[in-house]
Amino acid sequence: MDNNAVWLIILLPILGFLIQGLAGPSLQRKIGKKALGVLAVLPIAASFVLGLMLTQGLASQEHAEAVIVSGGSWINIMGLNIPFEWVVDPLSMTMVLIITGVGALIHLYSTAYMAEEKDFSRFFAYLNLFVAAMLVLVLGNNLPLLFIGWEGVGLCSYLLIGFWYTDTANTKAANKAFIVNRVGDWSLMLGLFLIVVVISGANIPVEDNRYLSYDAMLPALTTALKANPAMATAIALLLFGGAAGKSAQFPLYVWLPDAMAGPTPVSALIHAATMVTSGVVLLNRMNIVFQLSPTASAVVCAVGAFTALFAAIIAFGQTDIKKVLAYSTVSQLGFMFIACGAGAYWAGMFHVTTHAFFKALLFLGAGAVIHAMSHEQDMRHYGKLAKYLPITFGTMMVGTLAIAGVPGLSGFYSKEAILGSAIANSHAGQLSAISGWVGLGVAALTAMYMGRLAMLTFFGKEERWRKLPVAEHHDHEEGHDDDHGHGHALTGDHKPKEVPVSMWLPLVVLAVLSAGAGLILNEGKRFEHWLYPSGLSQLGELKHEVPNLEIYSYIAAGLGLLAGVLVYIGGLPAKEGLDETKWARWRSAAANQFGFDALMTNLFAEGGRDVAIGTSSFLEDQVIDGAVEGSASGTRNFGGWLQQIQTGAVRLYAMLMLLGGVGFVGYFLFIVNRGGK
Amino acid sequence: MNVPLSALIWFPALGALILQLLGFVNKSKDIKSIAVLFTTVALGLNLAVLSKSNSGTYLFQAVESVSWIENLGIRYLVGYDGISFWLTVLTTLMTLIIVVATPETTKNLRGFFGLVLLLETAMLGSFCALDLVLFFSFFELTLIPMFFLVSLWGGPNRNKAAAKFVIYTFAGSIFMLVGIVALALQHQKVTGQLDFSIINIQASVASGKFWANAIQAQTFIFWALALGFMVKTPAFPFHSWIGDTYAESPTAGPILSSVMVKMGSYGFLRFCLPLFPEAVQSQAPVFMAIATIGILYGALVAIAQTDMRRMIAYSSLSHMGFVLLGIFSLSYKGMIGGSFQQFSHGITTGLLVLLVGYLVEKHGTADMNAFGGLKAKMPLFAGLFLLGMLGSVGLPTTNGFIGEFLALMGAYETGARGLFGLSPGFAIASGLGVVLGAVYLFVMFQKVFYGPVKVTEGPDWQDIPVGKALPAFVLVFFVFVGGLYPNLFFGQMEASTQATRLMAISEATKRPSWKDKPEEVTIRVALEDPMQGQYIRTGSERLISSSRLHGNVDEKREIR
Amino acid sequence: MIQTLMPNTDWSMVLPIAMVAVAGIFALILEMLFPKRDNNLIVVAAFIGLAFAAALLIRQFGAETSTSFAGTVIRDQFGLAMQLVCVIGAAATIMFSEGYLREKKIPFGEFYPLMLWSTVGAMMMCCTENMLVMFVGLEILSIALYVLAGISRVEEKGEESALKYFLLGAFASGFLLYGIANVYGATGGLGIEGISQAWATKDANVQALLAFGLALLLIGLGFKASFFPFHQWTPDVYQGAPTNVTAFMATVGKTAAFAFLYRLLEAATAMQAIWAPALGLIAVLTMLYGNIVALMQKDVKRVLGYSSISHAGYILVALIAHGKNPGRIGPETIVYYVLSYTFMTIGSFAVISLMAHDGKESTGLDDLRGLWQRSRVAASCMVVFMVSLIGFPPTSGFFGKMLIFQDALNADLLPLAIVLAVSSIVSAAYYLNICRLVALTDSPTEEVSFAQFRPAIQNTCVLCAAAVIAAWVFYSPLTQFLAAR
Amino acid sequence: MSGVPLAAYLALGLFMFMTGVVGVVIRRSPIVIFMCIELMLNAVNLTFLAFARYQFSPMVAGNSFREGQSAMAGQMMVIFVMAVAAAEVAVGLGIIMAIFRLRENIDIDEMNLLKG
Repeated sequence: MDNNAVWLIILLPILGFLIQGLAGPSLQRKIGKKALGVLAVLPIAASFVLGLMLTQGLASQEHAEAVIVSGGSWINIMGLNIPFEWVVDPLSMTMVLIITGVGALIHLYSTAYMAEEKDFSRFFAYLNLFVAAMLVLVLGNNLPLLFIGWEGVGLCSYLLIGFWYTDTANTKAANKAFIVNRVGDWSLMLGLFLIVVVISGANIPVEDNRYLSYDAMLPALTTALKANPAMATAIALLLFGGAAGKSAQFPLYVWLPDAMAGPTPVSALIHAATMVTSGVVLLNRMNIVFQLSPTASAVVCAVGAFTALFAAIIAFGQTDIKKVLAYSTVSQLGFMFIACGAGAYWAGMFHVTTHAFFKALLFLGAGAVIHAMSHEQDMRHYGKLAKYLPITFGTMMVGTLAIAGVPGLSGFYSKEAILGSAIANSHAGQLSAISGWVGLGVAALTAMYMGRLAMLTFFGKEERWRKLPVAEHHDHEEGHDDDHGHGHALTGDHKPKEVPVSMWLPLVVLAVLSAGAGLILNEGKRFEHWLYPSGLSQLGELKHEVPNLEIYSYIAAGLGLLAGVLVYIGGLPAKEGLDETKWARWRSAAANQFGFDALMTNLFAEGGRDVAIGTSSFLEDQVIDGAVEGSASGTRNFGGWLQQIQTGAVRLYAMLMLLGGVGFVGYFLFIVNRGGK
Repeated sequence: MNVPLSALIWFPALGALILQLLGFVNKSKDIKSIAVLFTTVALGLNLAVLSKSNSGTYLFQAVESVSWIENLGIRYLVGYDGISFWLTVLTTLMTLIIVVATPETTKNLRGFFGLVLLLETAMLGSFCALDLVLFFSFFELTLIPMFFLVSLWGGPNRNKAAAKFVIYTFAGSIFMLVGIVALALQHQKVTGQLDFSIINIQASVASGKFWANAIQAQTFIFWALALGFMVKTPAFPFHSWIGDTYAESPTAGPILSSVMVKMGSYGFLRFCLPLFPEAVQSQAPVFMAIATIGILYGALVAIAQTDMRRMIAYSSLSHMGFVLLGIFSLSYKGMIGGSFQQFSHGITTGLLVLLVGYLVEKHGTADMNAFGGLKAKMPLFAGLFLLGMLGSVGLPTTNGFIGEFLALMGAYETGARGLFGLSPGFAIASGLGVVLGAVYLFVMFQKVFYGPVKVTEGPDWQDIPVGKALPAFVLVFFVFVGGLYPNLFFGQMEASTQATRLMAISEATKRPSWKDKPEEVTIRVALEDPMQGQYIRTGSERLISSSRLHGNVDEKREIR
Repeated sequence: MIQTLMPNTDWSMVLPIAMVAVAGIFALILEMLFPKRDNNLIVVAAFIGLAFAAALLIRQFGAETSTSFAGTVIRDQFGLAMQLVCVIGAAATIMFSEGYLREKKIPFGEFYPLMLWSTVGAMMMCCTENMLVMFVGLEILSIALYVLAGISRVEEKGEESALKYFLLGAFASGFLLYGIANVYGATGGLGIEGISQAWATKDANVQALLAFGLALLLIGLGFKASFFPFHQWTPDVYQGAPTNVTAFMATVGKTAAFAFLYRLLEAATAMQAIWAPALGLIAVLTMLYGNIVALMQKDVKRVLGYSSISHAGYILVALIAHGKNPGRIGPETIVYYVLSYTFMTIGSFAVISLMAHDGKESTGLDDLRGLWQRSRVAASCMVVFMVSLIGFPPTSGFFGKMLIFQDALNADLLPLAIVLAVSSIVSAAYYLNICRLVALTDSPTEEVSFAQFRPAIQNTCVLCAAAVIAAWVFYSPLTQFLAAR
Repeated sequence: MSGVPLAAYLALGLFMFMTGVVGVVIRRSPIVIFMCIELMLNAVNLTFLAFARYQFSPMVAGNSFREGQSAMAGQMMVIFVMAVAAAEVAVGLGIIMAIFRLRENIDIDEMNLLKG
C-alpha cells in the first residue's frame, strides 16, 4: 500500500468539511438531511479503510518502521525548515484507526442524534474539520504540524461546545475551553523553542535544518540532552504543560466538565475518545525527553495520580449523567499519565485505545438515554430504563463493566498494564509505585461510581420521571432555549423509546470492541511490541509483572461494583435526592469540585478582568493617557495664566520692558565685572 | 513592462488631483468608481514594479536618484528592497480595499478619496525613500490628510482625536528631525560634506569610520530617531493616541492607520538597525522590555474595552509589540518574523476594522454590549469575523501565527543564549500575550455574535451582502495564504532582513553595505545562518561577518 | 580724517533705496493730483518703484563686499538679500492692500507713500553697519508705521494700537540711543565694527561701557523684533492695526531688525561670553511664551501676533548660532527663514483680510469657520500657510526649521534646539485648530459671505502659497540665487 | 569747564535718563509720557556730547585716539537725534489728537480695548 495514501486520509475529511461548510445548507435543502449525513460519514469511513490498509502494510514488516511522507515546505527560512511531512508509524496509525474508526461510528450516530437540528450541516462541517485536525495532529512529522492540529482541534472543540450558541452558558463554556487550552499551548510553544535552542546551541547538525521534525530532531535532541539533563527536565515539563492543558490534567482540567455543554456525540468523540488523549500521544512522541528526565516523569506520575483520584471523587457528587462520564474521563486520563510517568508509554496508549472504545460507548449510550428521555440529563429523573431501552442498556452495561475493570473486558487489561508497570518500575522513583497503588484505589472508586450510574439509570424501584408534572406538549422546532437546545422538557407522561438503528448500531460495534479489544491486543504483549518493537531506548524493556496484582484488581473491581449496586439497589437514596440541602457535606463539596473551579474562576477569570479594568481605567486613562491629556490642558492653563501680563495697559508694558531691560543690563555688567568670562 | 518606482509613488497623488479637477463628475457612484480605478491602477503599477525584483539581493532595486538640494546634500533617492517590498503591496492593497469598502453615502466623497489617495502616496513614499529628509517629508505628509480625515469625517470626539494624533506623532517626529540633522552633521564631520542619503551614511558606518569615538553621539541620535518611530509604531508608553484615533475616525482611518503604523517599525528596520549598530546592540534590552510590556499591557487594556474599535486599537499595540520583539531580538528568525508580522497585522487588523466598520455604518455604534446573537442573523458576516479573529489570535495556518511564532522563537533564542544582554524572559512573558489575545477577542466575539438575539428585526439586520463582503474575502484569502505559504513572503524578505541584521550586529568593517557590488552578493552566502556558528555565552556572537558575503568564506570573527 | 570728509561714493549702492523713496514721492504726488479717486494708479507706481528696486538689487548680487559713504553703507550679499526680502514683503503687502482698504472704507492715498518710505527705512537698516544710519532707518521705518497703524482714524482700536506702538517704540528707541551713546563712548565711532577692536583693549572701563551699550542696543532692537520681555506691544498692535499694516509690520519691520542684529552680534563675537547666555535665555522665553499664550487666543490676528513672537525666538536661535561662530555658520538660514516667513505671514494676513466687509472687520477665530465654503482657494492657501508655520513639509517652513536645527547643532546649542522642538510641538495645536476651522463644512457665520471677492487678495494668497511650496521644492536654486552662488 | 570731569556729565546723563524712564512708567497722560521720552533723548544727547568732547576731540590736548574715532560722529548723532525727536513729536501729537477726537480723554490707562 503506497504510503502517499496518508495524504488522502487527511484530505478526505477536509473535503467533507468543505462540502458541509460551503455547500451544506443548499445541499440540505436539495437532498435532505439523510443524504447529507451520508456525505458526512463517508469521508471518515474512507479514511478509516485507508488507515486500515496502511496499518496492515506497516504490520506486515516484522519490525514496523516509521515512514516519512514528505510534501512541500511550510516555513522555510535560514536556519529553520518546517515542511509538510507525515509520519506513518505504529503510534500514528493506532491513533488514525481510533480517530477515523470511532469517528466514523460517532458520525453515523450523530446523523440520527442531530436529526432535529436546524444547523445540521454546520455540525458535520465542524465534526469533519475536527477529524481532519486530529489527523494532522497525530500524523504530522514535526511539532509545528502537531501544533496546527493541536490548536485546530481546540478550535473545533470551541465551535462544537458552543454549537448551540444562543445559550450564553454554552458559549462561555466554549471560551473557557479555548482559553484554558491556550495556556497549555503557551507552555507547549515554549517547549518547542527550547528544543530548537538546545539543539542549535549544542551545534548538532540537523539535516536541512528540520529542527522540529521527529526523525531529524529526536536523535539530535537525545545527544544534546544527555549532555544537559536539566534542559531535559525543562523541556519535558513545558511539553507536559501543553499535554495537561489538552488532556485535562489538574489544574487545567477545569474546562472539560463544562465542555459537556456540547452535543453528546461531540463529548463522545472529542472530549472522551480522541482530542483529550492527544496529550498522551505527545508524551509518547517525545518519550525520549521524559525518559531522560526522571524528575519530570515523577511530576507526570504525581499529577496523573492526583487527577485520577480527585476526579473520581468528584464523580460521586454529580447527578448529570454526562458530568459523571466527564469526570470519569478526567480520571481515566489520569491513569494514562500515570503510565507515561512510569515510563510505560505503550500502556498509556493501550489505555487510550481501550478507553476510546468504552468511553465513546458510554457517552453514546448516555446520549441514547438522553435522547430517549427528551434531553433530560439528570439521573435523578431516570430509573428502570432497562426495560424501555434494551439495546442501549445492554451495550452500556458492557461499557460500564469494561471501565470498571472487570476481567476479560478491555479496561481490565489496559488498567492492569498501567498499574503493573507503575508499581514495578522505578523510573519515576518512589512516586510511580505510590501512584500505582493510588491507581488501584481509584479503580475501585471507578467501579463504584459507574455502578452508581448504571443503577440510577437502568434499575431501581420506580420510574422517577413519573413524579414530574405532566406538561402540555409543545413544538419541537421552536429554536433552542433550554440547555441542550431542544424545545421540550421531560414530562411525567413521557414514554422512553429505543433509539433508531443508526444510533444503536454504533453502540453495538463499540460494545464488541470494548469487550474484546483488550484481550486481543494484550495477547503476548502484542500492543507493546507493536508500538515499541525493541523497547525504549533508555529504559529498555519495561517489566510490569507485579505478584498477584490481578487478585488485587479483581477485588477492587468487585468491591467497587458491589458497593455501587448495594448502595443504589433501592433506587435513589434520600440523601442524594433532588433536595440538595440534604446531601452529605462531602458530596456537596464534591458536587462543586471542592470549590476548585470556583477558585480558579475567581482568581483568573474574575480577578483577571478586574486587573484589566483597573489597568485600563487607572494606568491607561489616568496615568499614561492622563499624562498626555494633562500636559495638553496644563499648557493651555499655563498659557491663560501667562496671558495675565497682557493687560493692555501701556504703563505696565513699559514697566515690564524696564524690568527686563534692567535685568538684562545688570546681567551684562555683572559678567563684565567678573572679567568677561 | 518597466515601470519606474516614482510612477508608482506619485500616481495616487496625481489621481487625487485629477479627482478634484473632474468637477463635472458629481454622482457619488461615479466618483467612487473613478477612485477605485485609480487605486486599482496603483496596485497594478506596484505589482509591475515588483515583478522585476530580484529576491537574491539585499541591494536596493529600482533606485532612482535625482539631485534635489545639492547644497544640503539632499537627494530625491527612492528604491525598494525586501523589507519595503511587501509593505508597498500592503499599502496599495489596503488603499484599494478602503476605497471599495467606503459607502457611497459618505459626505463629500471627492475630498475623502482625495485625502486617501494622498495618504497612499505619502505611505508609499516613506516606504521607498532612501534619503532621510525625503523620508521625513513623506512621513510628515501623512499627518495633515489624516488630520482632515479624522476631524471632518470622524465620530463625536473627532476634534480631540485628530489633534491628538497629529500633535503626538509630530512630537515624536520633530525630535527625529533633530536626530536626522545631527546624523548628517556627523557625516559632515567624518567625510567633509553634508549628506542625508542612508546609502552613503551606512556605507561609512559599515566601514566603522562613522561612529569612531562618537558612541555617545550615536546613542543620542539613535534615541532621537527611535522616539519618532516609537510614537508611530506605537510602542508603550507612547501609544495613547491609538485608542482615540481608532475609535473616532471613519472606518478608513484605522485601516490606514494599520498600514501607517508600519512606518514606525519599518523605520527601526530601515534606519535604526543599519545606522546605529552599537547603539542598537546596547539598547536592545530596553526595546525588548518595551515590546514585552506593550504586548501584555495592550492585551490587558484591550480586555477591558467595550468599544470594539478601541479594543482593536489596543490589540494593535499588542501585535506591534511582537514586531518590535522580533526586530530587536536581532536574531534572524525574530527579525523575519517581525517583518512578516508587520504584513499580517495589517491584513488581520484591516479585516476586523472593516467588519466592525460595517456594523458601525449600519447601527452607528461599535459598543459590543449593543449587539448580541448576531450569528443567527448574519452567519456569513460572523464567519468572516471569526476567520479574521483567528488570524488575529494567531491560530496556526493563519498569517498571525507565523509572525508571532517566529518572532517569539527568535526572541527566545537570543535570550536563551544571553546575547546582547537579553533574557528568554521576554519571550516567555510575551507568550502570555498570545493567551490574553484569545481572551479579549473570544470574549468580544461571544458578546457580539453569540447569546440570545438582542437586536431588533428589520432590514438592517440582514446578512452582509456578498458584494459588500468582497474586500473581506480578499483579506481572508491573504490571511490563509500568509499562514499556509509564508515562504512566498520570506523569499523576498530573506536577503534584506539578513543583511540588515548583519549591518546591526557584525563588527565594524565586516558589515554588509548597500554599496556592495552586485556580483559580491550571492544569496547562498548571504543567507548562511550566523546562529549556527560556535556560540560563546559571553554576549558576544560569533557569526559569518560580511566578509563572508564578499567571498572569502572561511574567515570568522567575533564582535568586540 | 580726510577720508571721512571727502568720501569716494558709490551711488549705485543706495540706488535701490532711492528708487523706493522716489516711488513714494511719486505716489504722494499722484495722490495730490487726483484726490478722491481709486488708487490703482498709485499702486501701479508703487509696484514699478519696487520692481526697479528689486531689479537693481539683483543686479548687484554677487558684487564684492564693499563700503561707501565713508563706510556708512555696506554692500554685501546678506544686505542685498535682506533688502530684497523687504522689497518683496512691501510688494506683497501692497498687492492685497487696495482691496482691503476699499472694504474697510479707508481709501487714503497717503497709505502707499508711507508704506514705501517705511520700506526705505527697513532697507537702510539692512545695508549698514553704522549705528547712526541704522537709527535713522529705524526711525523712518517706525514713524511711518506709527502713522499706518492709526491710519483708520475712525477706529478706536486702530488709534489705540497706534498710540501704544508709538509710545513704547519711542521708549525703546530711547534705550537704543543710550546704547549707541555708550558704544560710541567706548569705540569713539558709530560703526559697530569698532566693537571688537575696542573690546580687545582690555581696558575695564571700555569693556564696561561696551557691555552697557550693547545691552541697551539689544533691548532697543529686541523691541522691534519683539523678543520676550519687550514683546507686549506685539499682539495688541497686530490686532488693532489694519490687517495689511500688521502684515507689513510682522515681516518687513522684523526683517530689518534681524538684519542689524545679525551684523551686531557678528561684530560682537568677541563678547559672546557675555551676550550668548543672556540671549539664549531670551530665545527660550520668547519661543515658549509666544506659543503657549497663543493657545488661548480667540482672535486670529492675535494668534498670529503671538506666533510671530515665537518665530522671532526661532530666528534668534539662528542669530545666536551665527554670532557664536560667524566663520562656520553663514547667513543662509536667516535669509531663507525670513523670506519664507514673509511669504507665509503675508499670505495668512491676506486671507484674514478677506474678513473685512463694508467697514466692519471681524477677526475672531470662529469667523474663519467654513471659509472652505466661501472661498476654496483662500481656505486651501490658509492650510498651506498654517502647515508651513508648523514646519511640515512640503513647505518652506520645514526647511526653515531644519536649517535652524542645523545651525543650533553646529554651534553646540542643543538645549535651544530641544526647546525649539518642544515649542513647535505646542504651536502645532493652534495652527491645526485654524486648519480645522477653515476646512469645516458647517459654517454658522454664513452672513459673512464674500459678496465681492477681491481677486487681488486671492492672487496674493495664491502667489504666497505657491511661493511657500516653491521655496521647498526649489530650495537649492533659491538659496543659491540669494547667496549669489 | 575743564574742571568738570567726564564722569559728572555721564552721571548727569544717566540721572536724566532714569528720570525720563521712571516718568514714562508712572505718568498717565501720553503728553507727559512723551515729555519724559524727550528727557531720555536729551540725556542721550548729553552723553554723546560729553564723550565727543572729552574722549575724541582733537582740540583737547593729550587725547590720543585711534583711526576711526571722531568727535564729529557724536556731534552729528546729536543733530540727528534732535531731528528725529521733532518728527516723532509731530506724529505723536497727531495720533494723540486723533484719539482725543474719538474719545474725549486721552488717559492711557483707559485704553485697553486690546488685551489678552
